[in-house]
Amino acid sequence: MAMISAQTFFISFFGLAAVWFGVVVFRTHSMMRSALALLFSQTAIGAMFIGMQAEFLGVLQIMMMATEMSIMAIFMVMFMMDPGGLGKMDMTHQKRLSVITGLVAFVAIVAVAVFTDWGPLAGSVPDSAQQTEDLGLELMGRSMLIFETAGLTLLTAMIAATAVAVEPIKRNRD
Amino acid sequence: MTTALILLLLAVGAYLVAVIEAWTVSGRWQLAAPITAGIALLGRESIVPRKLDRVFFEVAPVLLLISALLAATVLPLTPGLIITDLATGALFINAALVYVLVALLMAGWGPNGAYAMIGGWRFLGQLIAYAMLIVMPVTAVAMRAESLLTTQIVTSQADLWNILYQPLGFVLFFVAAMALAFLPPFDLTTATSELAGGVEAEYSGVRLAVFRLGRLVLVITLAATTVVFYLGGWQGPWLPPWAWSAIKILAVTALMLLAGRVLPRIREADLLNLCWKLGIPLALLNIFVVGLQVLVWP
Amino acid sequence: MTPELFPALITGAALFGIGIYGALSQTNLVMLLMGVELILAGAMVNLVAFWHHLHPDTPAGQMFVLIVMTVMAVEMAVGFGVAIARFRAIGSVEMEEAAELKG
Amino acid sequence: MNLIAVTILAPLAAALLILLLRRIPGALALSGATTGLLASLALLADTGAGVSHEIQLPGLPNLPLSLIATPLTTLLSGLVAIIGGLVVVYAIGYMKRDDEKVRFFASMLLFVAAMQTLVLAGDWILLLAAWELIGLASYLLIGFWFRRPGVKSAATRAFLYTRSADLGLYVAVFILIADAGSSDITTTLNTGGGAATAAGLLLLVAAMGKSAQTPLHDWLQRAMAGPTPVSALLHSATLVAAGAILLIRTAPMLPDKVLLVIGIVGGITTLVTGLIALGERDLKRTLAASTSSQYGLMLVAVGAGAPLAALLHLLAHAFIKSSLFLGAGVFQHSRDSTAFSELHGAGRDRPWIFFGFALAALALTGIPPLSGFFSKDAIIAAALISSYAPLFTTFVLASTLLTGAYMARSLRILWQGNIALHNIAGLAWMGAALAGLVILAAVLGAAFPAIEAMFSDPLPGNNVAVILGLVAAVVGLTLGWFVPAQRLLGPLRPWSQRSFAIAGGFNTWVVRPALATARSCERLERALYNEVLALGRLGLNVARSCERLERALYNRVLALGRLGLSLGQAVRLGDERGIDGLIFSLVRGVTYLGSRARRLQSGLIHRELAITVVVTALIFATLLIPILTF
Repeated sequence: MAMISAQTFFISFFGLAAVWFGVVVFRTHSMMRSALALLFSQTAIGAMFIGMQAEFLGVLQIMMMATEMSIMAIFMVMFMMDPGGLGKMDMTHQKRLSVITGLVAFVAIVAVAVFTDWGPLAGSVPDSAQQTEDLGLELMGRSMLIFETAGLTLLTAMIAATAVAVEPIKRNRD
Repeated sequence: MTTALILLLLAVGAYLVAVIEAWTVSGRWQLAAPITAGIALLGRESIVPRKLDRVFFEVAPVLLLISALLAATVLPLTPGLIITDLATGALFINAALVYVLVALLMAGWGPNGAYAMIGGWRFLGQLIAYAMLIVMPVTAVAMRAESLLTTQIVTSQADLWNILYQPLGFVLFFVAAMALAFLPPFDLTTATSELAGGVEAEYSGVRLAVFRLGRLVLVITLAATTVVFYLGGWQGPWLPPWAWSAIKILAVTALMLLAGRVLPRIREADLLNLCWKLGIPLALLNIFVVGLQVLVWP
Repeated sequence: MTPELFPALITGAALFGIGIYGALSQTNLVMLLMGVELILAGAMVNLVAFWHHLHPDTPAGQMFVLIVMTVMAVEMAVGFGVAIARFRAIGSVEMEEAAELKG
Repeated sequence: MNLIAVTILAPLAAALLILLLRRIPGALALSGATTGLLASLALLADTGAGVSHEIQLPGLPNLPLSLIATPLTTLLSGLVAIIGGLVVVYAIGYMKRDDEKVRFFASMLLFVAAMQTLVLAGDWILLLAAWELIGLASYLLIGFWFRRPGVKSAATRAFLYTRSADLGLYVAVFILIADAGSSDITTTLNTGGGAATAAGLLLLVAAMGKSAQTPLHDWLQRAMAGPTPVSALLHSATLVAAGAILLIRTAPMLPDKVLLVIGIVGGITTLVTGLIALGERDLKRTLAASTSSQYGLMLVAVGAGAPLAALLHLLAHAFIKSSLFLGAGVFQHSRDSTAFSELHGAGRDRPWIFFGFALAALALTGIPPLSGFFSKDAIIAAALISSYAPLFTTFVLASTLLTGAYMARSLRILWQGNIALHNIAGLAWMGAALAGLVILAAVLGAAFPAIEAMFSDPLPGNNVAVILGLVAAVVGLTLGWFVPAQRLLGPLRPWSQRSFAIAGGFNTWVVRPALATARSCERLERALYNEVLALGRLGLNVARSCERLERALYNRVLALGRLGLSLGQAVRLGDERGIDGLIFSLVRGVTYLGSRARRLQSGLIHRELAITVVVTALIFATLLIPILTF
């Protein structure tokens, strides 16, 4: 019982951190800060995963998101000066609609989460080494096709993004 | 208890790294130099630039130190001498070390200084170059060990060290590790000669001391990682495990530092070209070959 | 009513809501991408929560999380590609100025 | 591989190869002919040894085609092969200057192959086919120089003669097959009675056509228009021989009356053509006439009931006549003409050729020990012992005398005169062929006993015949040598000049019937034409009536169309008032809604996102209702 409660505390703490950083993302005017806030939000989520004994996923999340969000940061600074929108200018539109939608979505999902009976809880979780092995077997086994598709999609996205982003070649007629 | 011991060892390691670095620069053994320099830094006034981003400025050195320490937590120095033997240790090392990047970005951004910022962004480009070369050789190592447990990786090299089993992987990982520790010739972030210290430029006093300490710990950690992944960790004849670990780690450190001294600094564009056009194909080849070897000699 | 799930699910819901808000309200493409990232993060939290509490013995849940991570990476790559192209074309990534889709 | 097949196919294959490759025709022809020669000699040897060959080919239903190797057929095939081969050798030299060797040799070999088929044929149908083939081949060869004046007409003439005579063969074959129920020659030979008589007479007609018997002898002399090797082949072994061969083969079944007719025809022919030969002014035509006369002699032999004697004379005459022709060809080359007026002393130019020519001439006359002597006195003996001895004997003796006369005459003309030496291309080839043939012609007599043994049918022979024959020959020779032909012929001369075209020869016997048939055909055609015309008129009338009907229909349809148009007018009015109004209002409504909807679609991403989210939320709400209300 104590273990469970500690775990719950751990999860809740990092959940709150994630949410807090998520809010910060859209509260600050410094692009750098919002990017790193998002990074820490994702990191907190990774920590939640670890708290939920999905160790591999957690570590992976922490690692990937760090790189991803750092890259995002440089893009932010590239595309919009820092502080974003040059000072106090408002960088948002249709604010009320957005807030309402967000709140409604939140409330609705919470309602679903609370009022739905999710069925019996499972017992113990296999230890992380076991998990990793299972996940590997799963990926190389039943879900191989899906995973290969995902990898292929990623490759395609990389190539497409590069193709879109590179400077268009000047065709000189001679 | 173990944690304290590890931290102590890391401190000693950092001291030795400083000594060796001084030796590689000046060629003389100045055993007291690190201590005196540290005391001097602590005693000096720590200047704070104007219009800075306080949070980043304060957090960056600490984050650097912490990430290096976190990476060190999953490294076995002797059998049992390990803080947490994570089931995903090899991955966790990468995850922790990525935060070096974050720290450097913060340190580059925070002080609101041109040189620092350039240094920070440069490190980002550098990461894009080396990240893959960290992960993919480690994949090959894990393939041989059939586990991500660092201890198991060490024991998997009982009969043959990975440096002989997959030399290509070792070379790639070594280079990538040097780039990660922004040691010369990859010290684009703190290019003393052109950026006036880069990310370090605006730091002084205690913060600079912490920053330097973090960097030293990072170097020693990377050396230890190399030892664990490729040099069979604590294993070795005649001598006790701790001695072997110490010898190997110090040797790798010296090698890293010396290599930096003899090579010219490399531009990040060239680094990117090198890593993506040569390094990654080689890494893939390495994975392939190791896979074959694993199939042949299980 | 399964209270053990609440922390994770509510976190997911909050992240989702924040993401929706960001995606809708931000005038900037990159910020918009951030919102999308948050939405996906909420989804991942829920997935892991369900996996941990309900079906810990089937790795399919974790596999799904991996797929979502891939999706995030893809979305980042494509989004930044578009952003660069747009920035090169009209020197800005402000959504207000992007009305080419008007039919 | 069966020897018979080789015998026939080797020349054929050579001909095809020549046509395909279109080069080195001489070599190909020689190789083909030699192969055939070897095969047929082997066949002859086998048959002599008693081994019999036969090929059965699936022909008409239950009338199989067959090729058989009996002593007779093999002997003839050997003859054909030998002469064919030697003539080919000769032709290589003779045609050296000609630039259409391909055509020449191809048709030559076709000729040989067809002849082999004919002699080896074991059933009537194959024989007919071969018969037609040799007709065609001879036509091609006689008309070989078709660009020269008169050649075409000569070829056509020969063709028409033989073809019109062939009708007899057809009918005869039909009769025989119908009577015997089989197309096998040997079985049909057992037929007798009226069928045999009719068939025999018809066969005689066919033989007369091919062997140029009076009154159908005219074409043969005109056929001299062809190249000399062709004449040699034609006269000796192939075309002309075919008639005699036909009669010899069918001799066993011929009743006496038919035999008598054959004998008479042969006798008349031999006399008439002998006189013609005597009166001729042209060497080759003389030889041609003599050919006819010799075949007449053979017919007499057949009529006298000694087909073997006829066969022997056929063989001997074949070699002799071919050598004569070959020699004549040489002289023709040396003087560029075959007219006696040009040929004075041509013999002195080439004494050796002349020697061969003279040897052959003496052999033909029947001077011992040359081959002609034996065959001829066999015929005389046969005539003596035959049931119509006086008639046949006179025929034979007179013909012998005439033979001597015209041979001596031509020899004299060739010898007396002055030398005018031209050099001839390919003389070596011609000389070789000539030598071979002359030698054979000379010594063939030695082989006759073997042939008799092969047929196990002793030749009639007695000293009276020998003495009579020798006397006749010598008298003929002396007359021919010393007395000029004009005086010899006396009153018969003008006729012989006109070559005894009895009752207008060609015209009467060929052209008139042909024209008659043509006219009848024309009449028939006109009748048909009238019929067709009537049909056409009928069709026209039908068409007219149809047209009338159609016009009526058209009017009806037009009326209907007008009705439909007026209806359409009415409907359109209705539309403009009612339906169109409705549609326009609908359109207005849609455009209005569309303008409203367009405002939603701003193209601004955040707006569209917002709409998406809201709509999705609504959808989820609807989905949630059941969950929330239990």
